[in-house]
Amino acid sequence: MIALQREPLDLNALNAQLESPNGETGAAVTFCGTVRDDGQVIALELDHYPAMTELAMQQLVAEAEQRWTLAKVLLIHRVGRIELGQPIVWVGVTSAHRAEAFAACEFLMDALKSRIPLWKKVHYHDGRSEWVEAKGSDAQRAER
Amino acid sequence: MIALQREPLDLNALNAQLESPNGETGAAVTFCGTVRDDGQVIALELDHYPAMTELAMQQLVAEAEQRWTLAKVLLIHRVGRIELGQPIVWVGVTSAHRAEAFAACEFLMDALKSRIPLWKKVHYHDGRSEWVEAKGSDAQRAER
Amino acid sequence: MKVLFFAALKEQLGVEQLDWPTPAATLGELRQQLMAQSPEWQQAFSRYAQMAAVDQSLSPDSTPLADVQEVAFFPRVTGG
Amino acid sequence: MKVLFFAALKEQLGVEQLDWPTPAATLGELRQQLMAQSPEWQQAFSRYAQMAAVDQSLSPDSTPLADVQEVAFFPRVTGG
Repeated sequence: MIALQREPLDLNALNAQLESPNGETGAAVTFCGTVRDDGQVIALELDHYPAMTELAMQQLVAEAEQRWTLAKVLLIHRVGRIELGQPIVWVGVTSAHRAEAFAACEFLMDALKSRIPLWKKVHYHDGRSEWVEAKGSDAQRAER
Repeated sequence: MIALQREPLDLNALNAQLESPNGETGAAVTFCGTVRDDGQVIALELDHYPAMTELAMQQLVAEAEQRWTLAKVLLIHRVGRIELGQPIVWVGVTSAHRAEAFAACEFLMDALKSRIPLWKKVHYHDGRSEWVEAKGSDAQRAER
Repeated sequence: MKVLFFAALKEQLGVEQLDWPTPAATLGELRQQLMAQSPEWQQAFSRYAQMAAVDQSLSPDSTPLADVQEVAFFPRVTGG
Repeated sequence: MKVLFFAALKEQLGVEQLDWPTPAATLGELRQQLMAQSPEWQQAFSRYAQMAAVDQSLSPDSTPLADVQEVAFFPRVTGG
Protein backbone atom coordinates (compact mmCIF):
# COMPACT_ATOMS: atom_id res chain seq x y z
CA MET A 1 0.00 0.00 0.00
CA ILE A 2 1.27 3.45 -0.86
CA ALA A 3 -0.04 6.88 0.07
CA LEU A 4 0.79 10.54 -0.44
CA GLN A 5 -0.96 12.64 2.15
CA ARG A 6 -1.17 16.20 3.46
CA GLU A 7 -2.37 15.07 6.92
CA PRO A 8 0.04 14.07 9.71
CA LEU A 9 1.03 10.39 9.76
CA ASP A 10 -0.81 8.20 12.27
CA LEU A 11 2.12 6.02 13.34
CA ASN A 12 0.07 3.79 15.64
CA ALA A 13 -2.36 2.96 12.85
CA LEU A 14 0.52 2.29 10.45
CA ASN A 15 2.35 0.05 12.90
CA ALA A 16 -0.89 -1.81 13.63
CA GLN A 17 -1.07 -2.77 9.95
CA LEU A 18 2.19 -4.68 10.31
CA GLU A 19 0.95 -6.87 13.15
CA SER A 20 0.63 -10.52 12.38
CA PRO A 21 -1.80 -11.94 14.96
CA ASN A 22 -1.94 -15.33 13.26
CA GLY A 23 1.81 -15.60 12.95
CA GLU A 24 1.98 -15.29 9.15
CA THR A 25 5.13 -13.19 9.23
CA GLY A 26 7.99 -13.21 11.69
CA ALA A 27 9.80 -9.96 10.92
CA ALA A 28 8.69 -6.34 10.63
CA VAL A 29 11.09 -3.48 9.85
CA THR A 30 10.03 0.15 9.80
CA PHE A 31 11.71 3.41 8.90
CA CYS A 32 10.40 6.79 9.96
CA GLY A 33 11.98 10.00 8.70
CA THR A 34 11.34 13.20 10.64
CA VAL A 35 11.91 16.89 9.90
CA ARG A 36 15.29 17.36 11.53
CA ASP A 37 16.60 20.57 13.03
CA ASP A 38 19.61 21.01 10.81
CA GLY A 39 20.15 24.60 12.00
CA GLN A 40 17.24 27.02 12.41
CA VAL A 41 14.73 24.91 10.49
CA ILE A 42 11.06 25.49 11.31
CA ALA A 43 9.36 23.48 8.59
CA LEU A 44 9.71 21.68 5.28
CA GLU A 45 7.51 22.02 2.23
CA LEU A 46 7.21 19.08 -0.14
CA ASP A 47 6.52 19.55 -3.84
CA HIS A 48 5.47 16.54 -5.92
CA TYR A 49 4.35 15.63 -9.44
CA PRO A 50 0.74 14.58 -8.98
CA ALA A 51 0.38 12.44 -12.09
CA MET A 52 3.67 10.64 -11.49
CA THR A 53 4.64 10.44 -7.82
CA GLU A 54 2.09 7.84 -6.74
CA LEU A 55 2.71 5.80 -9.86
CA ALA A 56 6.47 5.81 -9.23
CA MET A 57 5.90 4.75 -5.61
CA GLN A 58 3.69 1.88 -6.75
CA GLN A 59 6.33 0.74 -9.24
CA LEU A 60 8.95 0.91 -6.51
CA VAL A 61 6.88 -1.32 -4.22
CA ALA A 62 6.37 -3.78 -7.09
CA GLU A 63 10.12 -3.82 -7.67
CA ALA A 64 10.82 -4.58 -3.99
CA GLU A 65 8.19 -7.34 -4.01
CA GLN A 66 9.86 -8.91 -7.00
CA ARG A 67 13.31 -8.74 -5.46
CA TRP A 68 12.45 -10.11 -2.02
CA THR A 69 9.77 -12.37 -0.56
CA LEU A 70 7.69 -9.87 1.38
CA ALA A 71 4.32 -10.09 3.07
CA LYS A 72 3.38 -6.42 3.34
CA VAL A 73 4.94 -3.23 2.04
CA LEU A 74 3.67 0.17 3.18
CA LEU A 75 5.12 3.39 1.83
CA ILE A 76 3.62 6.65 3.08
CA HIS A 77 4.94 10.12 2.26
CA ARG A 78 3.65 13.49 3.31
CA VAL A 79 3.39 16.40 0.89
CA GLY A 80 2.76 20.11 1.53
CA ARG A 81 4.05 21.82 4.68
CA ILE A 82 5.47 19.70 7.51
CA GLU A 83 6.57 21.20 10.82
CA LEU A 84 9.85 20.51 12.64
CA GLY A 85 9.81 17.17 14.48
CA GLN A 86 6.94 15.74 12.43
CA PRO A 87 7.30 12.52 10.43
CA ILE A 88 7.67 13.04 6.66
CA VAL A 89 7.97 9.48 5.48
CA TRP A 90 7.21 6.05 6.89
CA VAL A 91 8.13 2.71 5.34
CA GLY A 92 7.01 -0.61 6.82
CA VAL A 93 7.93 -4.06 5.50
CA THR A 94 7.04 -7.51 6.81
CA SER A 95 8.56 -10.80 5.77
CA ALA A 96 9.07 -14.30 7.10
CA HIS A 97 12.77 -13.50 7.59
CA ARG A 98 14.48 -10.44 8.97
CA ALA A 99 17.29 -10.13 6.42
CA GLU A 100 14.75 -9.64 3.63
CA ALA A 101 12.71 -7.14 5.65
CA PHE A 102 15.82 -5.06 6.44
CA ALA A 103 17.14 -5.16 2.87
CA ALA A 104 13.78 -4.23 1.34
CA CYS A 105 13.11 -1.38 3.79
CA GLU A 106 16.53 0.16 3.23
CA PHE A 107 16.25 -0.27 -0.55
CA LEU A 108 12.85 1.46 -0.54
CA MET A 109 14.22 4.43 1.41
CA ASP A 110 17.28 4.74 -0.83
CA ALA A 111 15.14 4.59 -3.97
CA LEU A 112 12.55 6.97 -2.53
CA LYS A 113 15.28 9.57 -2.06
CA SER A 114 16.77 9.16 -5.49
CA ARG A 115 14.01 8.30 -7.96
CA ILE A 116 10.60 9.40 -6.69
CA PRO A 117 9.54 12.92 -7.75
CA LEU A 118 9.47 14.69 -4.39
CA TRP A 119 11.32 17.89 -3.56
CA LYS A 120 11.94 19.48 -0.19
CA LYS A 121 12.12 23.17 0.54
CA VAL A 122 13.41 24.21 3.96
CA HIS A 123 11.87 27.10 5.84
CA TYR A 124 14.09 28.82 8.42
CA HIS A 125 13.30 30.81 11.56
CA ASP A 126 14.36 34.07 9.93
CA GLY A 127 11.85 33.73 7.08
CA ARG A 128 14.36 32.53 4.49
CA SER A 129 13.65 29.37 2.55
CA GLU A 130 15.64 27.25 0.10
CA TRP A 131 15.32 24.08 -1.91
CA VAL A 132 17.28 21.14 -0.53
CA GLU A 133 20.04 20.02 -2.89
CA ALA A 134 20.35 16.25 -3.43
CA LYS A 135 23.36 14.76 -1.70
CA GLY A 136 25.72 12.71 -3.81
CA SER A 137 25.54 9.91 -1.24
CA ASP A 138 21.85 9.30 -1.91
CA ALA A 139 22.40 9.00 -5.64
CA GLN A 140 25.30 6.63 -5.04
CA ARG A 141 23.41 4.44 -2.58
CA ALA A 142 20.56 4.03 -5.06
CA GLU A 143 22.95 2.69 -7.67
CA ARG A 144 24.03 -0.24 -5.51
CA MET B 1 17.37 1.31 27.25
CA ILE B 2 17.08 -2.45 27.53
CA ALA B 3 14.39 -4.62 29.07
CA LEU B 4 13.57 -8.28 29.57
CA GLN B 5 9.91 -8.70 30.34
CA ARG B 6 7.24 -11.37 30.82
CA GLU B 7 4.41 -8.97 29.86
CA PRO B 8 3.32 -8.37 26.26
CA LEU B 9 5.17 -5.58 24.45
CA ASP B 10 3.37 -2.24 24.20
CA LEU B 11 4.39 -1.30 20.67
CA ASN B 12 2.70 2.11 20.70
CA ALA B 13 4.54 3.11 23.87
CA LEU B 14 7.83 1.85 22.42
CA ASN B 15 7.37 3.67 19.13
CA ALA B 16 6.41 6.84 21.01
CA GLN B 17 9.84 6.78 22.68
CA LEU B 18 11.46 7.16 19.26
CA GLU B 19 9.59 10.32 18.38
CA SER B 20 11.65 13.43 18.05
CA PRO B 21 9.25 16.36 18.48
CA ASN B 22 12.06 18.93 18.52
CA GLY B 23 13.73 17.49 15.44
CA GLU B 24 16.84 16.16 17.20
CA THR B 25 16.99 13.02 15.08
CA GLY B 26 15.93 12.48 11.51
CA ALA B 27 15.83 8.71 11.22
CA ALA B 28 14.17 5.95 13.23
CA VAL B 29 14.44 2.26 12.35
CA THR B 30 12.59 -0.47 14.21
CA PHE B 31 12.55 -4.24 14.09
CA CYS B 32 9.77 -6.35 15.57
CA GLY B 33 10.02 -10.13 15.68
CA THR B 34 6.83 -12.12 16.13
CA VAL B 35 6.08 -15.76 16.96
CA ARG B 36 5.67 -17.16 13.46
CA ASP B 37 3.51 -20.11 12.49
CA ASP B 38 6.23 -22.33 11.16
CA GLY B 39 3.89 -25.35 11.08
CA GLN B 40 1.54 -26.13 13.95
CA VAL B 41 3.17 -23.74 16.42
CA ILE B 42 0.97 -22.50 19.26
CA ALA B 43 3.52 -20.75 21.45
CA LEU B 44 7.18 -20.21 22.27
CA GLU B 45 8.83 -20.40 25.66
CA LEU B 46 11.95 -18.33 26.28
CA ASP B 47 14.60 -19.45 28.74
CA HIS B 48 17.26 -16.95 29.82
CA TYR B 49 20.22 -16.62 32.22
CA PRO B 50 19.02 -14.05 34.75
CA ALA B 51 22.42 -12.87 35.97
CA MET B 52 23.80 -12.53 32.46
CA THR B 53 21.14 -11.78 29.84
CA GLU B 54 20.44 -8.16 30.78
CA LEU B 55 24.14 -7.47 31.23
CA ALA B 56 24.90 -8.89 27.78
CA MET B 57 22.12 -6.79 26.24
CA GLN B 58 23.51 -3.66 27.90
CA GLN B 59 27.00 -4.43 26.57
CA LEU B 60 25.54 -4.95 23.12
CA VAL B 61 23.85 -1.55 23.18
CA ALA B 62 27.11 0.05 24.34
CA GLU B 63 28.92 -1.65 21.46
CA ALA B 64 26.40 -0.31 18.92
CA GLU B 65 26.66 3.18 20.41
CA GLN B 66 30.42 3.05 20.04
CA ARG B 67 30.26 1.86 16.44
CA TRP B 68 27.65 4.32 15.17
CA THR B 69 26.45 7.80 16.11
CA LEU B 70 23.05 7.01 17.59
CA ALA B 71 20.56 9.08 19.54
CA LYS B 72 18.46 6.34 21.16
CA VAL B 73 18.75 2.57 21.31
CA LEU B 74 15.92 0.46 22.72
CA LEU B 75 16.20 -3.31 22.99
CA ILE B 76 13.24 -5.17 24.50
CA HIS B 77 12.92 -8.96 24.70
CA ARG B 78 10.17 -11.07 26.15
CA VAL B 79 10.88 -14.13 28.28
CA GLY B 80 8.56 -16.91 29.48
CA ARG B 81 5.66 -18.11 27.36
CA ILE B 82 4.67 -16.13 24.24
CA GLU B 83 1.65 -17.01 22.13
CA LEU B 84 1.54 -17.31 18.33
CA GLY B 85 1.41 -13.92 16.60
CA GLN B 86 2.72 -12.00 19.62
CA PRO B 87 5.89 -9.89 19.42
CA ILE B 88 8.95 -11.49 21.06
CA VAL B 89 11.56 -8.83 20.45
CA TRP B 90 11.57 -5.17 19.52
CA VAL B 91 14.58 -3.05 18.62
CA GLY B 92 14.36 0.69 17.98
CA VAL B 93 17.23 2.96 16.93
CA THR B 94 17.29 6.66 16.15
CA SER B 95 20.06 8.61 14.50
CA ALA B 96 20.60 11.78 12.52
CA HIS B 97 21.13 9.65 9.39
CA ARG B 98 19.28 6.64 8.10
CA ALA B 99 22.27 4.52 7.05
CA GLU B 100 23.51 4.43 10.65
CA ALA B 101 20.07 3.64 12.04
CA PHE B 102 19.61 0.75 9.60
CA ALA B 103 23.09 -0.65 10.17
CA ALA B 104 22.82 -0.46 13.97
CA CYS B 105 19.33 -2.00 14.10
CA GLU B 106 20.34 -4.93 11.91
CA PHE B 107 23.59 -5.42 13.85
CA LEU B 108 21.66 -5.49 17.15
CA MET B 109 19.25 -8.13 15.85
CA ASP B 110 22.06 -10.26 14.42
CA ALA B 111 24.01 -10.07 17.67
CA LEU B 112 20.91 -10.68 19.79
CA LYS B 113 20.35 -13.94 17.95
CA SER B 114 23.92 -15.12 18.21
CA ARG B 115 25.38 -13.87 21.49
CA ILE B 116 22.68 -13.06 24.03
CA PRO B 117 21.72 -15.95 26.35
CA LEU B 118 18.13 -16.59 25.27
CA TRP B 119 16.74 -19.93 24.15
CA LYS B 120 13.45 -20.67 22.44
CA LYS B 121 11.34 -23.78 22.89
CA VAL B 122 8.48 -24.30 20.44
CA HIS B 123 5.15 -25.68 21.61
CA TYR B 124 3.04 -27.42 18.95
CA HIS B 125 -0.71 -27.99 18.65
CA ASP B 126 -0.35 -31.70 19.36
CA GLY B 127 1.30 -31.13 22.75
CA ARG B 128 4.87 -31.81 21.57
CA SER B 129 7.57 -29.27 22.27
CA GLU B 130 11.19 -28.91 21.22
CA TRP B 131 14.11 -26.55 21.62
CA VAL B 132 14.87 -24.46 18.55
CA GLU B 133 18.29 -25.23 17.06
CA ALA B 134 20.41 -22.25 16.08
CA LYS B 135 20.64 -21.72 12.34
CA GLY B 136 24.10 -21.50 10.84
CA SER B 137 23.08 -18.33 9.02
CA ASP B 138 22.62 -16.42 12.29
CA ALA B 139 26.08 -17.36 13.53
CA GLN B 140 27.58 -16.36 10.18
CA ARG B 141 25.78 -13.02 10.02
CA ALA B 142 27.03 -12.11 13.48
CA GLU B 143 30.61 -12.63 12.40
CA ARG B 144 30.41 -9.95 9.72
CA MET C 1 3.24 18.60 -26.15
CA LYS C 2 2.72 19.57 -22.52
CA VAL C 3 5.91 20.43 -20.63
CA LEU C 4 5.97 20.64 -16.81
CA PHE C 5 8.50 22.05 -14.35
CA PHE C 6 8.85 21.35 -10.64
CA ALA C 7 10.44 22.64 -7.45
CA ALA C 8 13.46 24.97 -7.83
CA LEU C 9 13.24 24.83 -11.64
CA LYS C 10 9.58 25.90 -11.62
CA GLU C 11 10.40 28.69 -9.18
CA GLN C 12 13.44 29.88 -11.13
CA LEU C 13 11.57 29.93 -14.46
CA GLY C 14 8.38 31.32 -12.95
CA VAL C 15 6.59 28.80 -15.15
CA GLU C 16 4.69 25.72 -14.04
CA GLN C 17 3.74 24.32 -17.44
CA LEU C 18 3.51 25.23 -21.09
CA ASP C 19 2.41 23.82 -24.42
CA TRP C 20 5.46 23.46 -26.66
CA PRO C 21 4.58 23.54 -30.36
CA THR C 22 7.98 22.78 -31.96
CA PRO C 23 8.58 19.11 -32.80
CA ALA C 24 11.59 17.51 -31.08
CA ALA C 25 12.90 14.04 -31.92
CA THR C 26 14.30 13.32 -28.48
CA LEU C 27 14.11 14.54 -24.92
CA GLY C 28 17.59 16.00 -25.34
CA GLU C 29 16.51 17.97 -28.39
CA LEU C 30 13.52 19.40 -26.51
CA ARG C 31 15.85 20.32 -23.65
CA GLN C 32 18.09 22.23 -26.11
CA GLN C 33 15.11 24.04 -27.64
CA LEU C 34 13.86 25.16 -24.22
CA MET C 35 17.30 26.30 -23.12
CA ALA C 36 17.78 28.27 -26.33
CA GLN C 37 14.88 30.59 -25.45
CA SER C 38 16.91 32.93 -23.26
CA PRO C 39 19.96 33.13 -20.99
CA GLU C 40 17.55 32.77 -18.04
CA TRP C 41 16.24 29.45 -19.35
CA GLN C 42 19.77 28.34 -20.16
CA GLN C 43 20.89 29.09 -16.62
CA ALA C 44 17.85 27.63 -14.84
CA PHE C 45 18.09 24.40 -16.86
CA SER C 46 21.83 24.08 -16.28
CA ARG C 47 21.35 24.29 -12.56
CA TYR C 48 17.94 22.77 -11.87
CA ALA C 49 16.98 20.30 -14.62
CA GLN C 50 19.15 17.27 -13.88
CA MET C 51 16.21 14.86 -14.18
CA ALA C 52 13.32 14.45 -16.61
CA ALA C 53 10.28 12.26 -17.11
CA VAL C 54 8.56 11.32 -20.36
CA ASP C 55 4.90 10.42 -19.88
CA GLN C 56 5.51 10.05 -16.14
CA SER C 57 8.52 7.81 -16.43
CA LEU C 58 12.10 8.88 -15.55
CA SER C 59 13.96 9.02 -18.86
CA PRO C 60 17.40 9.83 -20.29
CA ASP C 61 17.93 12.53 -22.93
CA SER C 62 18.15 9.92 -25.69
CA THR C 63 14.45 9.03 -25.23
CA PRO C 64 12.42 9.53 -28.47
CA LEU C 65 9.42 11.82 -28.16
CA ALA C 66 7.13 10.34 -30.85
CA ASP C 67 3.53 10.06 -29.53
CA VAL C 68 4.49 11.58 -26.20
CA GLN C 69 1.85 13.63 -24.37
CA GLU C 70 3.73 15.02 -21.39
CA VAL C 71 7.33 15.80 -20.55
CA ALA C 72 8.57 17.08 -17.19
CA PHE C 73 11.91 18.60 -16.16
CA PHE C 74 13.04 18.89 -12.54
CA PRO C 75 16.01 18.99 -10.16
CA ARG C 76 17.43 15.86 -8.56
CA VAL C 77 14.76 14.55 -6.22
CA THR C 78 15.04 15.00 -2.44
CA GLY C 79 12.16 13.05 -0.88
CA GLY C 80 12.22 10.90 2.21
CA MET D 1 32.60 -23.15 41.82
CA LYS D 2 28.96 -22.83 40.80
CA VAL D 3 28.12 -24.41 37.44
CA LEU D 4 24.85 -23.61 35.66
CA PHE D 5 23.07 -25.24 32.71
CA PHE D 6 20.37 -23.78 30.48
CA ALA D 7 17.71 -24.72 27.95
CA ALA D 8 18.07 -28.10 26.20
CA LEU D 9 21.25 -28.89 28.15
CA LYS D 10 19.54 -28.32 31.50
CA GLU D 11 16.59 -30.44 30.38
CA GLN D 12 18.77 -33.25 29.05
CA LEU D 13 20.90 -33.41 32.20
CA GLY D 14 17.95 -32.88 34.53
CA VAL D 15 20.26 -30.53 36.45
CA GLU D 16 19.95 -26.76 36.71
CA GLN D 17 23.05 -26.05 38.75
CA LEU D 18 25.68 -27.71 40.91
CA ASP D 19 28.71 -26.93 43.06
CA TRP D 20 31.75 -28.47 41.44
CA PRO D 21 34.53 -29.16 43.95
CA THR D 22 37.34 -30.34 41.64
CA PRO D 23 39.80 -27.62 40.58
CA ALA D 24 40.07 -27.02 36.84
CA ALA D 25 42.69 -24.78 35.24
CA THR D 26 40.58 -23.81 32.25
CA LEU D 27 37.00 -23.83 31.04
CA GLY D 28 37.95 -26.66 28.67
CA GLU D 29 39.30 -28.74 31.53
CA LEU D 30 36.10 -28.23 33.53
CA ARG D 31 34.12 -29.26 30.46
CA GLN D 32 36.14 -32.51 30.24
CA GLN D 33 35.65 -33.25 33.94
CA LEU D 34 31.89 -32.80 33.66
CA MET D 35 31.65 -34.91 30.52
CA ALA D 36 33.70 -37.69 32.14
CA GLN D 37 31.01 -38.27 34.77
CA SER D 38 28.87 -40.57 32.63
CA PRO D 39 27.94 -41.41 29.06
CA GLU D 40 24.77 -39.31 29.60
CA TRP D 41 26.82 -36.21 30.45
CA GLN D 42 29.18 -36.95 27.59
CA GLN D 43 26.27 -37.12 25.16
CA ALA D 44 24.34 -34.10 26.49
CA PHE D 45 27.47 -31.93 26.42
CA SER D 46 28.42 -33.05 22.91
CA ARG D 47 25.04 -32.04 21.60
CA TYR D 48 23.94 -29.13 23.77
CA ALA D 49 26.94 -27.31 25.23
CA GLN D 50 28.35 -25.37 22.28
CA MET D 51 28.61 -22.15 24.28
CA ALA D 52 29.82 -21.22 27.76
CA ALA D 53 30.10 -18.18 29.99
CA VAL D 54 32.65 -17.50 32.72
CA ASP D 55 31.35 -15.07 35.34
CA GLN D 56 28.56 -14.00 32.94
CA SER D 57 30.80 -13.41 29.97
CA LEU D 58 30.83 -15.58 26.82
CA SER D 59 34.19 -17.36 26.87
CA PRO D 60 36.24 -19.86 24.86
CA ASP D 61 37.50 -23.16 26.35
CA SER D 62 40.99 -21.71 26.79
CA THR D 63 39.72 -19.27 29.47
CA PRO D 64 41.53 -19.74 32.84
CA LEU D 65 39.27 -20.40 35.81
CA ALA D 66 41.36 -18.86 38.64
CA ASP D 67 39.15 -16.76 40.97
CA VAL D 68 36.04 -17.60 38.98
CA GLN D 69 32.74 -17.81 40.86
CA GLU D 70 30.30 -19.00 38.24
CA VAL D 71 30.50 -20.95 35.01
CA ALA D 72 27.56 -21.70 32.71
CA PHE D 73 27.20 -24.12 29.79
CA PHE D 74 24.44 -23.89 27.22
CA PRO D 75 23.41 -24.57 23.61
CA ARG D 76 23.88 -22.02 20.85
CA VAL D 77 21.54 -19.17 21.65
CA THR D 78 18.29 -18.68 19.74
CA GLY D 79 16.82 -15.39 20.91
CA GLY D 80 15.15 -12.72 18.85
